[in-house]
Amino acid sequence: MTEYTFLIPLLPLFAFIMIVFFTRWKEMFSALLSIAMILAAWVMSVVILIETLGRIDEPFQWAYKFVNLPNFVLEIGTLVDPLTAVMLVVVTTVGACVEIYSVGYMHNDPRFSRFFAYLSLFLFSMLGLVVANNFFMIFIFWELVGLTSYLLIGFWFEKKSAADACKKAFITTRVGDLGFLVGLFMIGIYFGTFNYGGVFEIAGSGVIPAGILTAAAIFVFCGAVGKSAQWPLHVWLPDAMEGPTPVSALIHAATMVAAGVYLVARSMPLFVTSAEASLVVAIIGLITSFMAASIGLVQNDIKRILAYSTVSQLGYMIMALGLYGYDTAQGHHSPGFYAGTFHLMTHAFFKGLLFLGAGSVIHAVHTNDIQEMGGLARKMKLTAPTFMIASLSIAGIFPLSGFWSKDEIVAAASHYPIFLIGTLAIAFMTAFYMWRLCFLTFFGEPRDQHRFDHAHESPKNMTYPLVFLAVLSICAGWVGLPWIHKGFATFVYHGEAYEPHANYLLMAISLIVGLSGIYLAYLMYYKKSISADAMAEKFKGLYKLLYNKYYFDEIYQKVVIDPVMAFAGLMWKFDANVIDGAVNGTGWLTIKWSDIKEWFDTWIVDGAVNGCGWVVRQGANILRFMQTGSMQFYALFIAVLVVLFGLYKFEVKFLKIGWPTVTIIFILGVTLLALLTRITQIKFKANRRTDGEE
Amino acid sequence: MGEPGIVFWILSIVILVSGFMVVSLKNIFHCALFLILCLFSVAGIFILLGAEFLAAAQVLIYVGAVAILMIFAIMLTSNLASEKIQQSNENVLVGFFVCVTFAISAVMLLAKTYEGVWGRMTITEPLPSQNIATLGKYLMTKFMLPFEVVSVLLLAAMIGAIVLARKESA
Amino acid sequence: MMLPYLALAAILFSIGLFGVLTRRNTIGILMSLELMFNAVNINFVTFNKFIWTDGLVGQMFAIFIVVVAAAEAVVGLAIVLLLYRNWQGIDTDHVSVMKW
Amino acid sequence: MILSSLVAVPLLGMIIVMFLPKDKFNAIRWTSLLISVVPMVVSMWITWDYFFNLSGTSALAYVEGPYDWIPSLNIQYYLGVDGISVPMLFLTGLLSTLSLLASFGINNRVKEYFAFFLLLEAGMMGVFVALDFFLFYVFWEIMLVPMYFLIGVWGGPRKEYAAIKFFLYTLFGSIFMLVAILIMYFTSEPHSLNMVILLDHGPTMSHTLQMVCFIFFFIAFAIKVPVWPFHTWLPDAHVEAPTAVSVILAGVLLKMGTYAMLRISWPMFPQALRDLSFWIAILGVIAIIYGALVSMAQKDLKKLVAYSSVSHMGYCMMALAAFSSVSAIAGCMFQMVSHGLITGALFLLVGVIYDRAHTREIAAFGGLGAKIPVYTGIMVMFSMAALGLPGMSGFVSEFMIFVGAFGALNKVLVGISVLGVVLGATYMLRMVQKIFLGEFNMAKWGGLTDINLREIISVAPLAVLTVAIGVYPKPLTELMTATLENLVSLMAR
Repeated sequence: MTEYTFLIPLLPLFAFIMIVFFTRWKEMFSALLSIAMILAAWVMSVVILIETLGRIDEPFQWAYKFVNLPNFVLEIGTLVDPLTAVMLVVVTTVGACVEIYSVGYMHNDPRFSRFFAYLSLFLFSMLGLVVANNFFMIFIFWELVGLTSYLLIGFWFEKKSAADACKKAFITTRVGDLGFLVGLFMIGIYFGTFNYGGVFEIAGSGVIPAGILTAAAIFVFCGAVGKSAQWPLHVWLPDAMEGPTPVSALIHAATMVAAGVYLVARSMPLFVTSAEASLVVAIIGLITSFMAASIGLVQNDIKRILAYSTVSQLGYMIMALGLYGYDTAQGHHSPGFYAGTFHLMTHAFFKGLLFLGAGSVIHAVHTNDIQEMGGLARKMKLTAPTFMIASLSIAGIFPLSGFWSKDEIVAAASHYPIFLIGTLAIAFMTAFYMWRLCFLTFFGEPRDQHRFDHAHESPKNMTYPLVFLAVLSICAGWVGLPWIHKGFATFVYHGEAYEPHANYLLMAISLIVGLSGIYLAYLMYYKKSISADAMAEKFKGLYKLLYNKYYFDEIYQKVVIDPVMAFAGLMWKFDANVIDGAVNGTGWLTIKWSDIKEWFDTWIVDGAVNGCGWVVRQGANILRFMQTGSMQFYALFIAVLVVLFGLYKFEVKFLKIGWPTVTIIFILGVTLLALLTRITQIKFKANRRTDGEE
Repeated sequence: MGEPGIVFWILSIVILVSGFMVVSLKNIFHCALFLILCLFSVAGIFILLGAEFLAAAQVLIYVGAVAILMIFAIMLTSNLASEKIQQSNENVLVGFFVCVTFAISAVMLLAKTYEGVWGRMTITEPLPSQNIATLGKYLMTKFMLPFEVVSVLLLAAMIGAIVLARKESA
Repeated sequence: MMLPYLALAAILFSIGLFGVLTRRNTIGILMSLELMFNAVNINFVTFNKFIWTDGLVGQMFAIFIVVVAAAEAVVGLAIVLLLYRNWQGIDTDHVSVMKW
Repeated sequence: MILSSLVAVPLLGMIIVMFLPKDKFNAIRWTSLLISVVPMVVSMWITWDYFFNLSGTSALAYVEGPYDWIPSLNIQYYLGVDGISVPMLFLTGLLSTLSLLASFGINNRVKEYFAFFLLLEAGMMGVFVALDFFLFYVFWEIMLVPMYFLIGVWGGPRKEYAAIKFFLYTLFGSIFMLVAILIMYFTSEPHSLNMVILLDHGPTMSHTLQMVCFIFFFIAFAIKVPVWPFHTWLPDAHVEAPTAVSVILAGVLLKMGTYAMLRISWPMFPQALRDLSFWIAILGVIAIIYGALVSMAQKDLKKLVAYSSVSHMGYCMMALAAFSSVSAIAGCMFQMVSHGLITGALFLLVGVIYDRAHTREIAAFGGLGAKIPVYTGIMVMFSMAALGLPGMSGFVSEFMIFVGAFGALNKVLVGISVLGVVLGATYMLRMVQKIFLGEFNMAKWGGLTDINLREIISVAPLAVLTVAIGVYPKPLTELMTATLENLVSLMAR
């Protein structure tokens, strides 16, 4: 089956094409086609996972030359190793759940078919990204994922906020991709290949200078920063919640945003060659995680809380991977790689579940504001428990899946005090804001009676995926139990397999931290023994800062967007006035110059011409008297000339007189006689007058 | 060959004198009459030169047709035959001088050329005696095209004359 | 011995030319033109007899000239009639409209 | 014969069209369309045949001549194609036919319009097949005339200004080209205008002369491309020209500049090229960033697309500056083809909306996605293609250009140029957002109808090719690999 891995992305693509061109008008059929394809992909993925379990150290690779120029080859191919296999299963699982869920959630939407087409396109891109065997191909699907994300965030594009959000998401991730692109160029130039195996081999061989390696790694990481919404490019993800909730679950929680983490994990051989790059990764992860968690504490929009939670958890994973790279570069062992990828998997399940649950809640109460909810546990018998399971999982409560993966991350950070404290603080905040959300949503008295009255449990095709994911949220972590010998850590690893060992102290600490977070939330929002408002009032400055998300949007607006737009406007002015002005100015100068020329022409050049004309005309005024109009006069002239010509040509002699003399005499004779005629002409005229009188 | 005989000289004088009369007489009617005389004499010259057909044509066309036509024209354009009217224009003096010069220089040129070139030329064959027949044959063979063209020209001239001379109908 | 013939033709031509140059009467001019034509004809026939007898080219030309002259005379006289009709006179002075 | 037919058929067609009765609009339209199908099919056949039989070598194919034309000046009739002209011929044939199809809406002076259009096609074909400078120059200039009238008669409100600007500007450049050609002509011994012969003559000229010739050629071609700062005729001409003419302008005319650089000035003056490549790269990078920024500031949809052309052709210039890299040059060729397809399609689409709404102001629209979904889909697709989305031809070309340029040029410079990717996304998405997303103004645009079948047919081939090249670029690379290798080796002299 592994040989046919390339089929996995193609199945959803087939669904996409079929829906767009053929079955668009048959809504339910489109949905079913889409679901059938993702289920088929899921089955294949599971089979591949099982096959891969048997061949951990022999990744399967298949490639086809996409562009083949001398010294420049671009490939399309598949690489199946444990990481790929796990990601395939995760993506197809969440994808299948979300698609089934969407049948209910998107019910009655006018663009129902299109939604499934987009989802299929997304799954195609995401699966392609996962199976890629080289950096070029991953970039292709990386961008396609961005496109589908754009389309899906903007699915309800009539809403201005959605239209803004999709653009923001695309452009912000593009900024990250810019770095990725530069990283790719560096890889292409210095490594001469894009293939993972080739690149990593060269990176490990020490041929490439360390500076280049660091730079390449950091640039590649830029891509992850954009896609995984890491600081400072995290701003798009909360806004992306304008899309339909299943989209948020699939793309902006479970899969696409995890692609950044996947990329870092995938290029880990690159990062382990550079401690600096890895440290940058880890620090960015920590900052992101802490910042997002702190913002999550005070938000009121259910999806935004989850979004910040996602950012925070992704930062967690990134940090773990970065720490692994840092450790390994210095020759230490670290559980970071295993921890990061493990958390990637478990997080996909419980965060997918959280979003789908949130979707179910929103479906029921038609609002996103948790301040308007409350007491919903009574109405939503299935949604509430599953949601709480996921919340427990993300809070890291034993023995749910989140506990196991989070524990490993804490273990990875344990050597570095700052990271350890940060990690625990984040875990605490996570537990707190998740349970704040839970308490406000499901417990207590309804704060908006009207909404509460109309709330109802979602249909079965929405709740069953919740249950399925809840099961996974509980159990998925058990593949990585520190006590089992052949667990996740020996399956997905980099370099040599890491043998996890149970560190009970750390387990206890992280459990206590998680529980205390929940307890604080319980006190504040369930028992209300500590007033949330009072706290907000007490730390007003901090509260405002957090509530406004550290003002990142405003800062970016002021620092980046406004200047760029102003600069663009300036450029346009520059273009229209200076450059085009120069062109038109040249034209104007030419015209002015030609004006001068015209003057010159009129008075000097044409003056000369006219002068010639004047001379000629004056001469002609004399000569015009020869123009008698009398045909005979002209004939006479001809005769005179003929005679002259004859005299000259044949050198006629009269009585020994040479021809020149003869000619002169002839001319003189003619002239004299003409003058004579002129004098006597009066007589002729008089005669003519008498004619007229007759 | 041989020298031109007395006939030639008589004819020459007649031609020149009558020709001069044509250009100088005041009465245009008389001019026409002298023209007839002149052309008639030229026909004589043609006979001397062995061009009998041409001589006949000369008499028929010029004397018989053209000159008569002119007399008709003179008579149609009334009141022009009187002697009172100035018949020459202001070019008379210059024209006369030029024409005399022309005549003298032409004759001198001819004499010079004759001495230089023509005199030494020999004639390949004498003029055929029955040259009317030859002429007719050539007209129908070698000079077919010019002949036809000239006939068309004549036709055109005829039509042109009719068109020009007829009275405007409206 | 053709010089006398040629001389005759030359002088006749000059006389014709004189007529063309000086007659005021259009018919007079036409008559002078006929003189010039005849002078040319004499030349042709002379050359035909004394220099080039082959094919009677000279006479042939003369015949054509006679024909053309006839045609010319016909048209010319027609024009003269037209002139007379329009201007009540056929003096060349009347037709000096070419004057600038 | 086959290359001559590419030029001759449209010319003949022009004459035929001129003999058609003036008021039989449909007859004129269909006749021209059918005539233009002939060169299209021929060019496709050439592409096909070249790909399968001739692409292995860099030799000129389908050569006609050199036949003496004006022997006293050694001017020859010499046609031939190789791997860089074949794609251009294909593009020209295709776009001409599609543009003619898109011109069916012209109702004013129909006969003249179509006759001019066919003349234009003949000129364009001629430029891409000519191998003699004289011939090349003639075709190069011939195109100006129909273009001038097409813009000046059937254009928008400022058509006279735009037409005359276009004409004078290009003519201005042509003068430089003429001088350079003459320099080459008189320094070669025996005097020759044959490009193939002059290819060997160029590098033997003195350095100064090479520089002079190179710069002169560069000015001429740069105006056509257009390279910043010679670009200002382009927005005016594009905006004022009728839709089909904009398509041809963007799709083919701009390519003539880069094609001519690749065909003439680059391989002929390698030393000058080496000296100046850095500055050319700077011009390219400026064009990329600058074009993107300026189009971001545009309020007129067509002008936005026009300035995006400046930006996209900047990529070509940067690639050309990286002359030592086969992948950059190949990327340049890809960019030429893909820009022709994508921008051509964008102009067609702008024309579609303009025909319906009679405005191109971006701010006037909003939320059209709900009303005209098919149009929106196609437009979004091409916008994505324009901003270099993978799976479309634009991405392949940009990627190849960047990789090649990154290796061959100053890395900081290329790094800056990569910013163009983000800026490209920004202006395209802003446009998409403002026109198609957001709230729909029912009162204003309620009567808007979706794209019709004829318009879809005229865009569909472009869409198919854009995706095909993006997904499967291999044939196109193989078509020109041998030629490009040869070119790169020539430029390395």
